[in-house]
Amino acid sequence: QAKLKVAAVYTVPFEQQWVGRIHKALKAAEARGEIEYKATENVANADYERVMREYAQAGNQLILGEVFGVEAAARKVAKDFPKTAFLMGSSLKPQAPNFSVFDNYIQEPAYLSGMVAGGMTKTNRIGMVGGFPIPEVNRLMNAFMAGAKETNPKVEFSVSFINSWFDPPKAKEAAFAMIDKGADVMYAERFGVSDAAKEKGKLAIGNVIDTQDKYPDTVVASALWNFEPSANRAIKLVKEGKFVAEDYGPYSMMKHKGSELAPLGTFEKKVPPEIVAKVKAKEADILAGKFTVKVDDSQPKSTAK
Amino acid sequence: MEIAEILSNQAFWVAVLRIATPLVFGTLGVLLCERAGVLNLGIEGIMVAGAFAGWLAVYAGAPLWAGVAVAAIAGAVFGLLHALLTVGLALSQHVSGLGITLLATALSYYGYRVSFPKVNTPPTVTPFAPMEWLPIPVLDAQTPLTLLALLLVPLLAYLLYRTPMGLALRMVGENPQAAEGQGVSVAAARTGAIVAGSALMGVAGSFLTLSAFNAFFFNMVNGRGWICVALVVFASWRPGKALLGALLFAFFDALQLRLQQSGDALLPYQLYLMLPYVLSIVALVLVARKAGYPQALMKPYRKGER
Amino acid sequence: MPRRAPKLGTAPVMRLERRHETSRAALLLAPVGAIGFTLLVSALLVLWAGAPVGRTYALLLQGGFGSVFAWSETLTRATPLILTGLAATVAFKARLYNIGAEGQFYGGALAAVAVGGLHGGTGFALPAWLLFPLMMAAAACVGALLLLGPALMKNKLGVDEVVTTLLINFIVLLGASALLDGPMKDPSAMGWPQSVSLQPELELSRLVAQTRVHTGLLWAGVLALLAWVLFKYTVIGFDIRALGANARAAAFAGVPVTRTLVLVALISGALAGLAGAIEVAGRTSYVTLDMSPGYGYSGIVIAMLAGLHPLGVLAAGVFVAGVQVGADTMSRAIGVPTYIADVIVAASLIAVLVATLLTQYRARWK
Amino acid sequence: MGDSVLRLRGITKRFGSLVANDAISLELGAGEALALLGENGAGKSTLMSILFGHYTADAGDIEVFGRPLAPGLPKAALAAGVGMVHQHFTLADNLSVLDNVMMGTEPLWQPFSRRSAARARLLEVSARFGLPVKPEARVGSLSVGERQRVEILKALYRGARILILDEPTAVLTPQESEALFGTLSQMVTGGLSIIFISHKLDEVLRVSHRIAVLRGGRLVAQAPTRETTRAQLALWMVGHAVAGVKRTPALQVGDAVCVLDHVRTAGRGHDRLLDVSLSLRAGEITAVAGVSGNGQVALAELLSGTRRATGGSVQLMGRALPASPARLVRRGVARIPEDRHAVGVVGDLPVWENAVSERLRNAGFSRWLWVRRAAARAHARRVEQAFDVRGAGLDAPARALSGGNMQKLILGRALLAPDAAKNKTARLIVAHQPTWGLDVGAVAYVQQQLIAARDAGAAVLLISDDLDEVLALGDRVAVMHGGRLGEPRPASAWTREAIGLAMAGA
Ligand SMILES: Nc1ncnc2c1ncn2[C@@H]1O[C@H](COP(=O)(O)OP(=O)(O)OP(=O)(O)O)[C@@H](O)[C@H]1O
Ligand SMILES: Nc1ncnc2c1ncn2[C@@H]1O[C@H](COP(=O)(O)OP(=O)(O)OP(=O)(O)O)[C@@H](O)[C@H]1O
Ligand SMILES: [Mg+2]
Ligand SMILES: [Mg+2]
Repeated sequence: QAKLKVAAVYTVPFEQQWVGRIHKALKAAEARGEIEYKATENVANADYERVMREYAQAGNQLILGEVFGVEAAARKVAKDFPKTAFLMGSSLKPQAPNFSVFDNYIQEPAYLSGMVAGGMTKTNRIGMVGGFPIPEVNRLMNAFMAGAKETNPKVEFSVSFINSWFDPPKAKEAAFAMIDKGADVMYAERFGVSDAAKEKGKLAIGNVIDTQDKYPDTVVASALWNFEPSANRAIKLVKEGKFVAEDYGPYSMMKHKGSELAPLGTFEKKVPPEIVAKVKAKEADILAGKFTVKVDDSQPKSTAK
Repeated sequence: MEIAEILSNQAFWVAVLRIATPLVFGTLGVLLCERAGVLNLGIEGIMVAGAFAGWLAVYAGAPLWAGVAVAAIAGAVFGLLHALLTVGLALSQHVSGLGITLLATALSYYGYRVSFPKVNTPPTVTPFAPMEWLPIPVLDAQTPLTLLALLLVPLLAYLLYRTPMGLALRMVGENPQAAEGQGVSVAAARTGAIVAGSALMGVAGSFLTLSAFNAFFFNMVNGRGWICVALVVFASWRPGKALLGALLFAFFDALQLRLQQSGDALLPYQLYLMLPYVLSIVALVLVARKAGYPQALMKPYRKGER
Repeated sequence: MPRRAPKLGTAPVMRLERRHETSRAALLLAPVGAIGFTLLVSALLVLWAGAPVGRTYALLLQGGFGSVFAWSETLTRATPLILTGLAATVAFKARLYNIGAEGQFYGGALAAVAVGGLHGGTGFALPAWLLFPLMMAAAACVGALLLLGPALMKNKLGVDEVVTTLLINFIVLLGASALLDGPMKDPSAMGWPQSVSLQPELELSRLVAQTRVHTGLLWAGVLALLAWVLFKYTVIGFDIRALGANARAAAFAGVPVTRTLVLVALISGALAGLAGAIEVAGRTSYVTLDMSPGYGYSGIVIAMLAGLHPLGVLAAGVFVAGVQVGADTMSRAIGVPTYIADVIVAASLIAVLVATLLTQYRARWK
Repeated sequence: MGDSVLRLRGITKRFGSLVANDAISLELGAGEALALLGENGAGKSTLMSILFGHYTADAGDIEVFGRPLAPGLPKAALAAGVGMVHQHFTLADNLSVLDNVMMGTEPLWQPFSRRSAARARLLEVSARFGLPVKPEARVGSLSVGERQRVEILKALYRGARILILDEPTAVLTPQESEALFGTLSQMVTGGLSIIFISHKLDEVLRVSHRIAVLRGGRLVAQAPTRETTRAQLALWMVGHAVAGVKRTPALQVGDAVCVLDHVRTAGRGHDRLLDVSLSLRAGEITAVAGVSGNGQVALAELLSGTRRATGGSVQLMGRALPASPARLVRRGVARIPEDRHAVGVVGDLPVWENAVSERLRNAGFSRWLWVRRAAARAHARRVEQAFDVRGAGLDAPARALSGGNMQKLILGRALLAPDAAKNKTARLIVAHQPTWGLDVGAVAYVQQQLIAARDAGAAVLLISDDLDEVLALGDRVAVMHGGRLGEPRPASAWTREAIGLAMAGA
């Protein structure tokens, strides 16, 4: 059987955490010999529609990407190429017959990592540095905050945004500013935050990717996104000719192994056992469907003075 | 009050100096070019090139200072191109500058992607360490690059005001015909100033990847170069005031990062981010009357043409 | 009589001499030579990435101009570029160095949506024939006002407008970000920071079905023509040209300097604002923070390539758009990083500038 | 005259089709003062610029003290002992006198400047040649005469053995010129060789040993000064005889057209008016003399509409003086600015647009802001013909005109009323240095036009640094000093000495 032709259109470079996860999942499929994979990074909003059309015209059977700024245009393309399967990061609903959507619904591990953070902070103060307050970011921050509150009701949060996805020096400065004001656990939404924590001997919680190997004494836990379940499902369905428009959101959730709390690794022994127990219990509840983490896309606000 | 509390924290001043460092390098670089009469809007891209080249050298195994030197050389190469276009061919300085920003940025990104086609997390290097051995508070938390930036200020002032070279440089920025008539080659002096200034811009970029952070990112210069162009006007083309301006800008930047995180922040965070830019314009309005523009700034000079 | 004595000094290597007339052939050859040079340089980069150079050029040309689809994409992209190019042309002609077209673009885009958007699901209940001009006027006004400040600061206080317009870009972008996160946010965008959509009747129609080219292209063409008429046939055009060429002499001859400068700022800002509005009405239908890949800055490049001639802006706009689209497509087809597109645009800009210079000057080598 | 120190052989320089220098060969002896004469555009400055290395000749070579000089390198010329005082100042206003003088005199790579030594040397040179300066003064704050001194000191400081002065007295007062001549003869006695360019024949006859005349890029004559006469020189320069302007008395003095009453203006240094009262009457030329920089610029700009009064009142034909140039023109004021290149014309715009630029908004040349090109061009052609503007054609950029033709264009623009204009002729003419730097032919032409306008009933204000011109044209003459204007007196009531004293503020 011929390899499936898959293409991806990303609006940011491959290094950006969440695009990195998609890219990795597809690369893995390529390495397994299942697909033939092409991708374009850093596509400007104005070019997005063209690139999608080009890929569709070139005979790619499955096209992935993220269409948050260009929903309308992307959906038009999907209409024009009804035989092509589209799986797009989107905040809106799927569009029949061929436009499926996904989103990084990893609020569950974010909640769990918040629980760890709440148990680790000594100053009861957690710092959070974000890029832009978009739903994909807000949702995880809010879940994280809720989790931290559960294990430590006294905890307070400092939140700030740097208005850039790629300014690690600035993210680092923002993190320093929070540490100066007493934060001892940092929620590392951007590159640069863990570095600040590491330099100041504080702790950090990872997000989307696991960077504990680079910061063994800093990154306590990470809410990890696995795109593999989504990607593999789409590839399989297209191959079988059964691809339909649906919401892949659930395949980013823990139940489908679309996300997980990364192993505590170097912090296995350092996190208080009662916290570990609580987290384990909560994890089980989530997997059993007994606990649902609330999806809250509103912009998080500082609670600290 | 809260601001008093922020200002009394030593860590705040550490941050100010750290944020200011790339701006000091960049501003001095722009200053050098403009003193010789040439606007260099290439700075934004030259900083990207410096950030990339310096980091790449260190990543490939060169010592940190060699990385800084490579960044300076990368800056100088683009400076040379700018000089060729604006001095040699007397093309529009705005357009050449914007063209170089585009070229340097795109080349750096291209080079990065060709060298690192499949990375998920950006590769890192070990950056400069703070000079803990220094017995001076605030400065002891900085890396040697910050010290270098601070030393460059009096050095450049001395060069400009106390050496024959500095005089020739100022003269070509004030009245190139006069310089030519006194036997100084306008082309050589301007080229030299642009190349040296651009080298400083390259170093400014390398601070981002070799001191402030330890990896190269797309878009990581993030408008810092443009700020330097504004700071030079603010500084009335004087090195001392350039340092002051950079510190002031950094001050507001550090301040907004701290104000933003207070819980009772009612305003959208973007307004805090705006603060340094708004205040720069206010400062410009305040100093405008006194600013002594180099008289020949942005005026191309073609030998033998009136 | 001839004595052998050492010569005093050595002569410079190259100098430029103004040409007194330029042959038509040179005028035609210059851009061709420039583009040839650019392709040669980019070939090295393509080789570095290990891709076949041979196919590169054909693919670039094909991607930019080789099909109806390619042309449609090129013209779509050229539309905002022509408008920002005109904005830069008008301002630069009067030596008002407007580097702020990017901010004015966003200002205009936001204004367009504020007037013509689907607020509360319906938007203002006015007929389209009334709302559309209002929307365009609002966009032009906001763009114009954004440049008025720097122009007045330059005129009254002597503040360098290069710096102020540059800084205002940052302020406008942050302001836009605040608006898209707050009052102008589309509630149905699931929290994503984007504005509400325009009322569908206000959207510009397609010129060719199944493509993105829209009637905004005609707007751009008409405005270029108007700008040309303004410069060539009106008193205001004379005022602008005189002011830019020699402000003191213009003032002496009775050109109302402040008024002309204000007018220039208003026209230039309005054009950039319209670029934003037309991009919204013709392509995106709502505002996002990343809707412009630097159209404002590219406008300057285009204005210079066009030699500050309004009709030249049309050609330069299509050329730059074609290179961007073509190079981008080529990079994908050949499998080299997409950043090559920007490299080619930058290199061709520089090469074309040099080539145009050489049509006016002759390099003499010693 | 000693040995030859400088030898130019077959120097040829073309600008496009124009041959600015045509196979010129010239020699200069040690201790010789050679005057270079010629009409505007004859090629004098070009020749000197080639000698000094600003331009590169197309053919020919140069020997200095017997050694060939590399072309196109001012540095080489300086090293060979050639110094040049440029026609237009080449000084940096923002730098000090010392900076301007010592620029380029020290090795560039020397890590420090020997400023105090340089300062001492500057003061020593300045004392030796009688050219006093303040080393630390900012050049921008100096008067024109002081700047001229700095220009000369720049050359002398370097120990120039051959000094080129391109129209050095164009901007000097008689006293300053006098002092300069003293200095020059002292230098010549000391063994320096001098090439001296001037349009003022008196000066040339007094100062030089030998005179060379260029016309149309060719060396047409050379002769020892003693053997020539004014008439002979003028003939060589122009190719035909020129008559100087004959003084004619005012025919009929009418009412006051413009009255200044205790006027004050703002301004830098001495360039402002402090309490100036003056009445300009129809049919009369009122000439204002003075050392430049004593408020003449303020006076001219005030009456040209580019500067405001801060006190007192100005009446134009019974009404307040309008505040803008455009309205002044409409009220019948013709203005000739001091600096034709920087203020008079917009060099990049075509001649025809410059010819109508002042009146473009008037009914005849535009309607509803739409330029009526045909009418405007027709008027421009009339200006071109009536005022004999030659050289470029209507569509060439104005900068391509030579100085004299540019001045004629400005004169024509101001004086030739278009058919549709309400005021047929100018009521008030404000002429600031109208003949500055022009050759004899052009000077005569401009002066005749002013007289003709007066005789047609215009009130003329002539502001000039050139005493000869002031005395030749002014029906009444007043002297300006330190922003104040003395009482105007009939020209016949003045002697040169009296004026000189008044100019010095005595
Ligand atoms: N840079 C230039 N480009 C083109 N033509 C020039 C240039 N400089 C001089 N010329 C030409 O050379 C001719 C001689 O000019 P030059 O300045 O030498 O005259 P001049 O004798 O010094 O006149 P003046 O007495 O007015 O100073 C002019 O007619 C002009 O056409
Ligand atoms: N940039 C230029 N381009 C073309 N021609 C020029 C240029 N500059 C000067 N010229 C030529 O030089 C000639 C004389 O120029 P120049 O300015 O020396 O006149 P001038 O008579 O010396 O005026 P002035 O008395 O003001 O010095 C003109 O005929 C003109 O053709
Ligand atoms: Mg001249
Ligand atoms: Mg001359």
